[in-house]
Amino acid sequence: MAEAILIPGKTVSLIVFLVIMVSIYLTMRNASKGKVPTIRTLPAYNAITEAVGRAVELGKPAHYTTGTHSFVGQTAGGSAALTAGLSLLAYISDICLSKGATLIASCPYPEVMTIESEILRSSYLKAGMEEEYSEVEHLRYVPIVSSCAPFAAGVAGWLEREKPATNFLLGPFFFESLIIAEAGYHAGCFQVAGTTSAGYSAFFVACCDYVLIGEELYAAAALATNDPIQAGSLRGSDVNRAWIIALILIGVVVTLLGMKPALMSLLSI
Amino acid sequence: MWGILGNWINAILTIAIISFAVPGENIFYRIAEYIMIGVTAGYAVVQGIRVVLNLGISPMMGGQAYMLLPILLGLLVYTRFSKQYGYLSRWPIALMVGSGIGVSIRAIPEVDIMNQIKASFLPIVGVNWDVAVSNIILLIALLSTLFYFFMTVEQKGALRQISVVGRYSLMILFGAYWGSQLMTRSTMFIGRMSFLIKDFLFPLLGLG
Amino acid sequence: MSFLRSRYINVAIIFTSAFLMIFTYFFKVQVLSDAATLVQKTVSLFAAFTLVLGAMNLTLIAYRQVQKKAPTAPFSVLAIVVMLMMIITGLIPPLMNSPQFNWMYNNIQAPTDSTMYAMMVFFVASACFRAFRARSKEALVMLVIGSFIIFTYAPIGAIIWPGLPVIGSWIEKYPMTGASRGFSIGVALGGLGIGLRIMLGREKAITGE
Amino acid sequence: MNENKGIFDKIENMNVRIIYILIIICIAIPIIRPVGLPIQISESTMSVYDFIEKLPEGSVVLVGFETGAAGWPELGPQLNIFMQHIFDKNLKPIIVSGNVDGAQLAEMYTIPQMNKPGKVYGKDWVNLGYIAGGESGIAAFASSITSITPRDYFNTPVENLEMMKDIKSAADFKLAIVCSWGTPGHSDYLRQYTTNFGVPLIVGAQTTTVPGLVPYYQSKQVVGYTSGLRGAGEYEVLTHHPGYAVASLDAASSYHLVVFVLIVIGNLAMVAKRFTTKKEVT
Repeated sequence: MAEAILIPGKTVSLIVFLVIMVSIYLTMRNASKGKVPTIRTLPAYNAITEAVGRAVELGKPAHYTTGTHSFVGQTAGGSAALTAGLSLLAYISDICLSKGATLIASCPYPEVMTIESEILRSSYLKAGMEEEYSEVEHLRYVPIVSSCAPFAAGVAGWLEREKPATNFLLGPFFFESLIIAEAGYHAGCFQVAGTTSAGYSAFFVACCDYVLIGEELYAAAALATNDPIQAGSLRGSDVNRAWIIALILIGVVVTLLGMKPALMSLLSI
Repeated sequence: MWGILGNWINAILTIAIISFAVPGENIFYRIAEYIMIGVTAGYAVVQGIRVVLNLGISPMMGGQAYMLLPILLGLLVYTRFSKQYGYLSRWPIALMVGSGIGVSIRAIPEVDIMNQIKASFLPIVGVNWDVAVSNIILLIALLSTLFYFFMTVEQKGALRQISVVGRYSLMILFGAYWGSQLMTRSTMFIGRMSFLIKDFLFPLLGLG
Repeated sequence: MSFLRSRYINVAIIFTSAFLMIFTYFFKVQVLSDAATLVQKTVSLFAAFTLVLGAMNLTLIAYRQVQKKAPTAPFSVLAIVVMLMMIITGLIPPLMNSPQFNWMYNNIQAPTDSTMYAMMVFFVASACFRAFRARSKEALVMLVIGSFIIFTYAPIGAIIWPGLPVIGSWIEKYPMTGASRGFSIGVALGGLGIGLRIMLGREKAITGE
Repeated sequence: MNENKGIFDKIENMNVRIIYILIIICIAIPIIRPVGLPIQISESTMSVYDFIEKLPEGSVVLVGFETGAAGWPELGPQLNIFMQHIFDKNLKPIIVSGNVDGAQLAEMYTIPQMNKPGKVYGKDWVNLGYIAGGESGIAAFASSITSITPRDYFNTPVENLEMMKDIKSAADFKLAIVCSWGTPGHSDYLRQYTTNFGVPLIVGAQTTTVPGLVPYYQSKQVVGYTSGLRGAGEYEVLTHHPGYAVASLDAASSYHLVVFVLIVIGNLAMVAKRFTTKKEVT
């Protein structure tokens, strides 16, 4: 029987790993048992309804895209943001149908397109308007293989021609974020955007009316889906954020008292 | 002969793509775009074949017969094009996802959390006043950003005030990201223009 | 054979492989470390198989377009032809090292790929002009900070006023570092949460229904 | 009043093609006729230089060419100058890439440009080619090199390379350098080489990734970094090999200046328009 030896210097890191994993697991379990945490108000999330209302008022379509991510060969974070974006698509499509606005989605990969098509179809089914759904009319497929440029150019061109009332950009984005958001701004769209990457959030803040920054995208998805697991996972992140903040404050105070080396060696076991 | 031809093709393709900006979308851009799609896909195929040969087939021929199993499992990736057996493609993908998540999250507590916390124990006395003030600003930006992302607590009262500070800290970060974009983007274009001017146009015109 | 379709197989594969990687990071058990390396090697092999997927998708798209006689069909056929040229030259021995392959790479792939990416230079500039407006206090902060950073990176900043890069570096070193760290800690926590959800089979988009 | 408003409107909605032509011109002129603006050396670049200078001769350095052709104009100059410095210091680089065509770029655009008298492939440097499988592949490479790259870029078995006789895992590296334009990037290297094997890490960054990288530099997890073409230019000055980066930075400067002026004009037009419309209302 081989012996398991804890690798030196990894004790604290193992403890932290376990603390985070167990706490997230517990909050998720609590939430699925019914103690669903409330998620704070997100102005950008509330703006979705307003944005759809604007499309109804102007009698123009609303446009939606998740950007150029696919599920294959992406990081876990990218996949999670894409999932969040797709949950929001279902939510937005429901609102659009109930208010009488047309929603048109653009996407670059066949596998994502299949999922989006299913989402839209079931939304139409729920509203009792199954016959009105047509993949050709409501889904724009702009194929790409590696670079995001053709997709961005395709969507931007369409936005400038059609001038939709509203533009939703929710999901994991690459550089197409800037091109599409700028085209939307210039076409006079009311834009609601959200992505998890800091670099591309910057473009959205500059060009869009409402932005979901970083984890706000996950929070919005949790609100849209009413999924207790997602809300629980957010609560888990918050619990850990709390001890991280506390530890930073303790560390600063300890440093102030001149006992930093002791704390550092304690944290480096 | 091939060298000169290559240089010409190189330059023509470059100009064809730039022509998307000035004068605008045109057939030459389209052709160049699809050529790009084709070559990138082709390159990936060759690289894939090479890795499969090196990691799978040649060890298998060299005596490690058990490598046949990963190769067969790997082939399941292609069942995704079939409606009936598409689910099989999820198995190799599952191993890729699982292993990828495992190797990435195992080090996150150390790299992205503990080491970052430890680096935030900054001195605010016993150093020059400017360093002290700067450190305080860093801590304010850090803590307020952390507070901003509390998702399951309603932001009221003091928390709301801190969050507002957090939002401005994020704007500083976004400003930096945005400012840094210009450098990267211009560099890419400078690379192409340098080629066009120095390696194509100058020799063509007989200039140094 | 219906149990083969169940997502529990996927979840079991994900959980086991992830757990193996995590365990061998903290604990030293030779057998398991060897197993982990073998799994990683297998993953590399699988990843190599997925590299061909792009080409397959492309072929499928071209086939459909030709069938429908779509206006883009000739372009797609061109893409397939170029793709085949790339594959054939790549397979000429020495594998991926023949002069023909290097020629294709140097004169077709490298310029198209990098010029396509370089086009962003135009879009950034037009976006800066048309959309970067100080419409709110937040956007104003972003603009001002961004301008300092611009002149920190561009050597011309120090010539306009030597203080510009000094302020820019200070911003980068202190307030931006704080905000960036806060953001990345959040991303890290989110990543661990997603990792756990995937390992437990709660992310249906990845594990299947 | 209306005339004024019309002008501002026209400025605000200027045809983008004018901007595009302006950019082509402002980048082309400094390339044709560089001015040679002086470059200040930043602290982070200095720490990269100091670290490499202090490495003992013969140390093995891992160099990650984590870029495709598209990222090459920015990362290539950095990789080239790092490699030159490595050869000058008689260190032994191992080239790898998690990007399909990174190793090819190294062989086509970096190695031929190096000034490396008497250096022999396989003895003084090796190119181990492509690592498939993203972070998982990197983890495997770190724990056992031959498990994932049994053959090098030229299809020679790695056991036959003289330099690789004693190099079995990342524990044998004295330094890792990564120049990346996405994934795998510095975070993958930090997780797999630095925390797991204690390999010091230097990053040749794309300028866009610098804001996310600085916290790791400040926490000393990253030894030093150079940012984009600017960093490459600084490094060229430091190592006394002025070349492409130094010559191209003028073009970058003029582009930045033009964009900044555009932003100012855009904002002034917006403010002026608001001002004039307000007056009309009252």
